[in-house]
Amino acid sequence: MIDIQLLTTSLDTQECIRLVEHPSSGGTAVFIGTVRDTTKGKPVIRLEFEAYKPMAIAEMQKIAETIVDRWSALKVVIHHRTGSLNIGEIAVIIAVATPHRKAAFAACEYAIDTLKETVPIWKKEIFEDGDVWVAAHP
Amino acid sequence: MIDIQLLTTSLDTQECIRLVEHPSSGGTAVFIGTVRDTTKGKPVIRLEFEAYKPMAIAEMQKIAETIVDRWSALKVVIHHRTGSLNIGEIAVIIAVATPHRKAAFAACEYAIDTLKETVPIWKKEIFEDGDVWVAAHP
Amino acid sequence: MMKQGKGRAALSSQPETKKFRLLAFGIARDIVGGNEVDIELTDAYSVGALKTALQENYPDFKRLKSLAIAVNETYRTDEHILNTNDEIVIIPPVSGG
Amino acid sequence: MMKQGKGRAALSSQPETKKFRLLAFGIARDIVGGNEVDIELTDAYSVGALKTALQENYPDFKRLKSLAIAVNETYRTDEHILNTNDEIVIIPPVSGG
Repeated sequence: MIDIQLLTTSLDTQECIRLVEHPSSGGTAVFIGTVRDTTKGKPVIRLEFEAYKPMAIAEMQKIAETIVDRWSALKVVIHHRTGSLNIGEIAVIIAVATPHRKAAFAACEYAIDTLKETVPIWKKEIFEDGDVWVAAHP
Repeated sequence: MIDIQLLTTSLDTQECIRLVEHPSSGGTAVFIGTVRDTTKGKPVIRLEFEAYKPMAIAEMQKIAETIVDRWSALKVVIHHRTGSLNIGEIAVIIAVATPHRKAAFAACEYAIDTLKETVPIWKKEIFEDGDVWVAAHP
Repeated sequence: MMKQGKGRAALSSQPETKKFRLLAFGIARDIVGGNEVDIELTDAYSVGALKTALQENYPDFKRLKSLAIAVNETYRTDEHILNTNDEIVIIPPVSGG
Repeated sequence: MMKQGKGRAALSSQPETKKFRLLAFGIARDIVGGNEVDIELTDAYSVGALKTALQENYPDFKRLKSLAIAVNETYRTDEHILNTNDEIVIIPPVSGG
């Protein structure tokens, strides 16, 4: 019902969508977070992600359990990648299958919003002239 | 930038996700509508979709253009299937890529909500003991 | 009113009947019993008059949640005037997705 | 207060120093200059005391948007009391996704 993965290899959208298939599902919402080529107009070379792994998995599991409880989700998948990612590569995939579509959207957006607030994963943007830990400073 | 399809063959999520790839995209929201095994607790055998094709395509195109205008979407894909669909098969895929995630969710949900209100496509639920045109009666 | 041509001037005070061919989808196809149906309108050729005629000829249309008319692939309001060569389509409540 | 054992009773009025080993990730790793750092706390062994010590030893922590401490894989508030064998992790502002 819940599948949480923290991977160092490429994430597979098709696999995530397959994992949330369910005969009682009427709507599946999927979020795919990819590496953007610019930040505030400045060209980005790549991103580097690191995680405090056991707690990152535990916090993603909590998010998925909340979704099952609150939105009666049938299936929840959260796959997050760590390591060095190039432009266009996928950093995170969240897929939620529910009987009705409104719940799928609400739950999927809750998942990515909460992941960005609570899951101990950090990304560094690598620019031509240096690097910055994202969101570290006010 | 916009890809609209009305197809009689299986829809391909991987293809739709590939079509919305863009280096400036930071967030892609995808909605996948599938055939559910029950309606109000009653087992469904299959669904039959039909469309007034040229206008269905024109109305989906309008939705996509609104999304590009209103949410600055980089790419919008709407693929809808017609014909006879079994439980678990995909009836519609909507994918929207935007620089930031909030816009992707809002646009994708707008697309499916509006599609269900304006696009001339009709579905009939086939039960063991008969069939019903969905949403036809109050 | 515009001045009519000589052929039509003789008929100007008499009601004129025009026949419109409609396409039907979904439950509308079941109600009219086919993919197409001809509806005759006299004097008033608006979308509103067409809907009234449909509901009179096929009372099942009154039971639907909504009834819309598309003319040349665009939804039209009741005031819109039809031409006999328009592509006119009966749009019962849609249920895609 | 609970009655102390004989060995500790002799020290009860003296401050005791304990050493805690912390793991550091993201910008915290850059600030402390490694994956791990030892911090000594005297008398008060709370998460709040630990944060204060970190900010005193490494003023760059004061410039962060937030600073959290996880103990045995769970976020803990300032009142939480640390044990020297806990897995304690400095959590600078997260930025996954």
